[in-house]
Amino acid sequence: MMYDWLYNLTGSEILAMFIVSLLPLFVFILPFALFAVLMERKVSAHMQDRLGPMRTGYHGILQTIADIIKLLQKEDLVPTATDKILFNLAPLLAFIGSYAAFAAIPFSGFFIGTKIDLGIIFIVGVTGLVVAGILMAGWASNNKYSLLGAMRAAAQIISYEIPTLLIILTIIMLTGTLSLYDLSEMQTAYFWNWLILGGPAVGLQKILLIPFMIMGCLIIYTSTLAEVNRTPFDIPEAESELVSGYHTEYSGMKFAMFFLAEYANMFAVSAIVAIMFFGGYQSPFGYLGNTLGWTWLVPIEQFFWFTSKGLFFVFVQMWLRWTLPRFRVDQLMAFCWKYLIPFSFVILLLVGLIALM
Amino acid sequence: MALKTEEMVLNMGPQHPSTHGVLRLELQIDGEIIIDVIPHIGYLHRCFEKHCEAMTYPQVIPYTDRMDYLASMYNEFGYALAMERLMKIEVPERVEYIRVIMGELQRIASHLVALGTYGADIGAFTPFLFCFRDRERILHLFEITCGARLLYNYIWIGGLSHDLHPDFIRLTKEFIKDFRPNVKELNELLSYNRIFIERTANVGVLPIETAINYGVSGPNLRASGMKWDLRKDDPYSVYHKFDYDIPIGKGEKGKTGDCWDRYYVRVLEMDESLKIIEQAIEQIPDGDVTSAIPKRVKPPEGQIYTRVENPRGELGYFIISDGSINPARVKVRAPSFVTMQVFPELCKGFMVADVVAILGSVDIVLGEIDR
Amino acid sequence: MRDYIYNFWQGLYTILIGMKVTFKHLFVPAVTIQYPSVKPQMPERERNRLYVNMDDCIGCDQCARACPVNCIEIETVKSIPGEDLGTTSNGKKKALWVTTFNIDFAKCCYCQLCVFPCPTECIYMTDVYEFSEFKREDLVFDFVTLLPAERIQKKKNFEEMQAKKEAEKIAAAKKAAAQANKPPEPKQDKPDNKEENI
Amino acid sequence: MKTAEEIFNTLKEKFGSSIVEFKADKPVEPFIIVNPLEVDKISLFLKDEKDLLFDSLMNLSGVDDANGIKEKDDKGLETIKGGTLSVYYHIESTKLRHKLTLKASTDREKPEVVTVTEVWKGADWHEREAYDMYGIIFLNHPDLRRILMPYDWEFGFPLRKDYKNPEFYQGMKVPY
Repeated sequence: MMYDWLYNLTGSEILAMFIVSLLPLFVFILPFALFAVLMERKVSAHMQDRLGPMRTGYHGILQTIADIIKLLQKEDLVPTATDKILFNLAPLLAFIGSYAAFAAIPFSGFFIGTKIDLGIIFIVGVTGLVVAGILMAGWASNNKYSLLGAMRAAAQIISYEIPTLLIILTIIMLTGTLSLYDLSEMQTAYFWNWLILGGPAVGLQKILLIPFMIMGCLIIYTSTLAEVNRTPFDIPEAESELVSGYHTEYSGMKFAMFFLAEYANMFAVSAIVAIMFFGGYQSPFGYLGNTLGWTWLVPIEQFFWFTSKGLFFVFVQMWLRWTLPRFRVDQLMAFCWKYLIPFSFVILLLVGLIALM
Repeated sequence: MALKTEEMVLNMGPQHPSTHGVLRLELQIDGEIIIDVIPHIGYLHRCFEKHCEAMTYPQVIPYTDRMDYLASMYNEFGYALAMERLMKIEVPERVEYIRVIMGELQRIASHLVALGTYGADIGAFTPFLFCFRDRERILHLFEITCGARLLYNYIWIGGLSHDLHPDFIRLTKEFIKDFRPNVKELNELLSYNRIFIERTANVGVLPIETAINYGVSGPNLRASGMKWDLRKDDPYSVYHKFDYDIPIGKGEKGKTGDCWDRYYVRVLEMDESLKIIEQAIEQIPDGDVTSAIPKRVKPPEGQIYTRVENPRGELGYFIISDGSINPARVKVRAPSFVTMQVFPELCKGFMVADVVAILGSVDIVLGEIDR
Repeated sequence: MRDYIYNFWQGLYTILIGMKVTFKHLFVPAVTIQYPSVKPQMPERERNRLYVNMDDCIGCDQCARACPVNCIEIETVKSIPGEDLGTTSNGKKKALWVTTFNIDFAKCCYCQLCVFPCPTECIYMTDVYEFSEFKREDLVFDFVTLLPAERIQKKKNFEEMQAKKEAEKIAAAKKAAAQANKPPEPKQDKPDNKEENI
Repeated sequence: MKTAEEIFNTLKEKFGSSIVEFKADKPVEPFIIVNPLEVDKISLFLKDEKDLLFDSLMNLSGVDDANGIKEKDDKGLETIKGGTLSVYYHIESTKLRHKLTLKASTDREKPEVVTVTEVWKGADWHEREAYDMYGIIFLNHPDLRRILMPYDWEFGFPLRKDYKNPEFYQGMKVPY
């Protein structure tokens, strides 16, 4: 484990903890956000028969860096009639919420921020902070559009946590663990051990589980999509209705924080889907490192598989975003309460029965 | 403590991403439900009618372009038609055919903008760019013909400024061939999308009696189920020589006259326009396009009201001539101006998000409302 | 219940169809061009910036009168006898010095109405389209080929001639008045002056 | 389907002196001149009568006839005294496919016309525009405000022939 390794290396508990907890931010979230923004632009551009940014570097690869520099230089506007404390606190809270989630995500067998046993519940709980950040932003901005956006966001995120949690409950019931590390380890070796294909179960049980797992995967993917406010569920920041929703009044670095939080969140939820249904950091075909006897290669391979699975789901999010129109706020609620929640209840019950078999 | 609720006034526009120009809507909302809408217009008022009084008749044409800037060709068409009727000018057949081709191409271009931006209003951004990609080819056709992409000054009183470009017919045929699959793709991507239908069906229903009473015209009226098209019902130019249908809203996905019907009527209309263009290209006669242009435009004293079927509805020109070279009065009956009146009626009881959907579906152009 | 399932299925199915369309477009070549580095080919009838070939201009003011926005400003001075202004390319003899020919491209609406009445086809639209400026005054283009000093000279020439004529006339009139007690008739012969109409 | 002359005769019978004149001498459209204070009743009749059924108002436009006495003040600016302002109504029947033009002329100094918004709701904004541009007061109009010009425009009615541009509007110089 990374922590033990660093502890042995430095001899200091605090330093090791510090490095381990900061590592996701610097090694992963920031570069990922840079990459994801560029990816979003390129994916959308090519889906629309355009080219996207082309001027900064080869095919515009430096575009997001240029953007960040621009955002850093920008004047940090605070409108006069805002609630200053809340206004300044909100982007931090939103960012902390999404950043803290990364602490419990196993990037590979070797590197997890904190290997807590309640990993998945921790993530669900801590991402709830984002709602507080958004509500604060909307309220403090003293802007009607922001307020509407924030109210929508709060309603939406809280509703969509129910189906998410129900599916998570199903998985917990099936596997008997809350730790994301254990969950990933359970789906080891080959892709037929992934939970989407019934997990490590065997025989009839596995075959019976498959349709429910696929359904569950779809439901959790949709509801997490709604939790991170991506199209078709992006009504809190619906550009054509509410200008920009809760971050209408933000500029410069504070806006960048919201932006970063959004992209970090995108990856976090993709990672959860990948861990729960697609084997987490496990390779689908076994490890090259094990075959060749190079054990040091295995964590790198695991990291590679984990990020590529995560990125694939991020790509699907973008793909959906550039294909679909958005829901109206009441339809969004109806979709959650009338379709997703009953479906996930049914899955919970039936999977429970199957697990009893 | 008793709970106190209050209505909120939300000011949408003049700077707002989806008011299609500089329109200000004063929304009275209860939560997200619309209680009342008060439109405020005039932010783009450029005194077109006052300008006309100082212009000679041919000089008005560039100004008509700037009203409905998405359908400039048709604005000129209407004005030229009114002047020709007032001055009793016989226009060569070829001119009429070219005008029809241009008008129908313009209709497709205008509808493409309407459909694309409607998708963007609802939240789907990709159809918007697909539509603009196709519109660009139409604009190129206009550009090779008259040199301008948006404000043409092409249709003149009694004729046209240029004859067709030698490549025009070939390029138009190519465009038609490439465009048909694109309409199908647009349907797959947007029109039949379940979320899109959820957002638009049964929203902003315009009953036919209200529509007529308010004077709503064009695709909005047809979507309410009335087969009323000035190309057939008050024929002008050479439209009687072509074979085409008038699509009307049938209420396939919801009530007749809802946003989806208004959207879909436009999709179908593009197809009909393609039919007209195809026939016109086949039949177009030879001839001189500038022969009937009068050297000096000095109509007799009198007045005329002429209307044409603009992509947005009935575009009427009311021209009073006092016998001099400047018009005494040019009043434009702008289709969007009339449609905008009925807008508050459509919105009541729906939600904030629906305001955007309804506004997009009635397809207004602020340049025309404010003139 | 049937509607419920049907709705769900419809939603899923149409979303998948839409996703198919966008996925297909990932591999369709882009239609955009890299504008400042790749420039679009302008059609031959392109209507962009006006150009005036001053060698052919006879100062007839027809373009200025046709302009709906009055963006063309022309001032002419009559030539004095003995000056040779040359001929235009289609053989017309020039009789006026054009001392001002300004086109304000901030006002110009690119309608091409000025091009058609020109008798010598000296004003036409070119395909130059990149001419933005930082100051509005810089968009006023002066087409006159005469040097500023020459323009003043021409005006002075004309005024001198005018004055001479006037003096001659007065002299002649005086003579005539002395002969027939008839008041002289002053002749208005000002250069064609286009007034800015706002 | 009825011609304008037939409709004129029907109206003349029904309303008598409110229908002033039938004019068809000028090209291209004949029109009926009516009393501006009776327009609403005439319109309602035109809309409801079984063989007329004018259910749609195509256009309503104010017009400055400029037929008064023209005076020039010392600055050379023209003012018009007396004469009339007119309102033209272009109406049509979508069922019977006939069209008609009405004209109501009113005094320039005290321009008052009765509104037809009760008959055709679409007249609302057209009438507001006519008020905005010509200052024609539409009696009984539900919401007669300026529509295209700013609500605080105090320099008169721009489409009148004797309208003068203000020098300044809210501290900004008007002719640029």
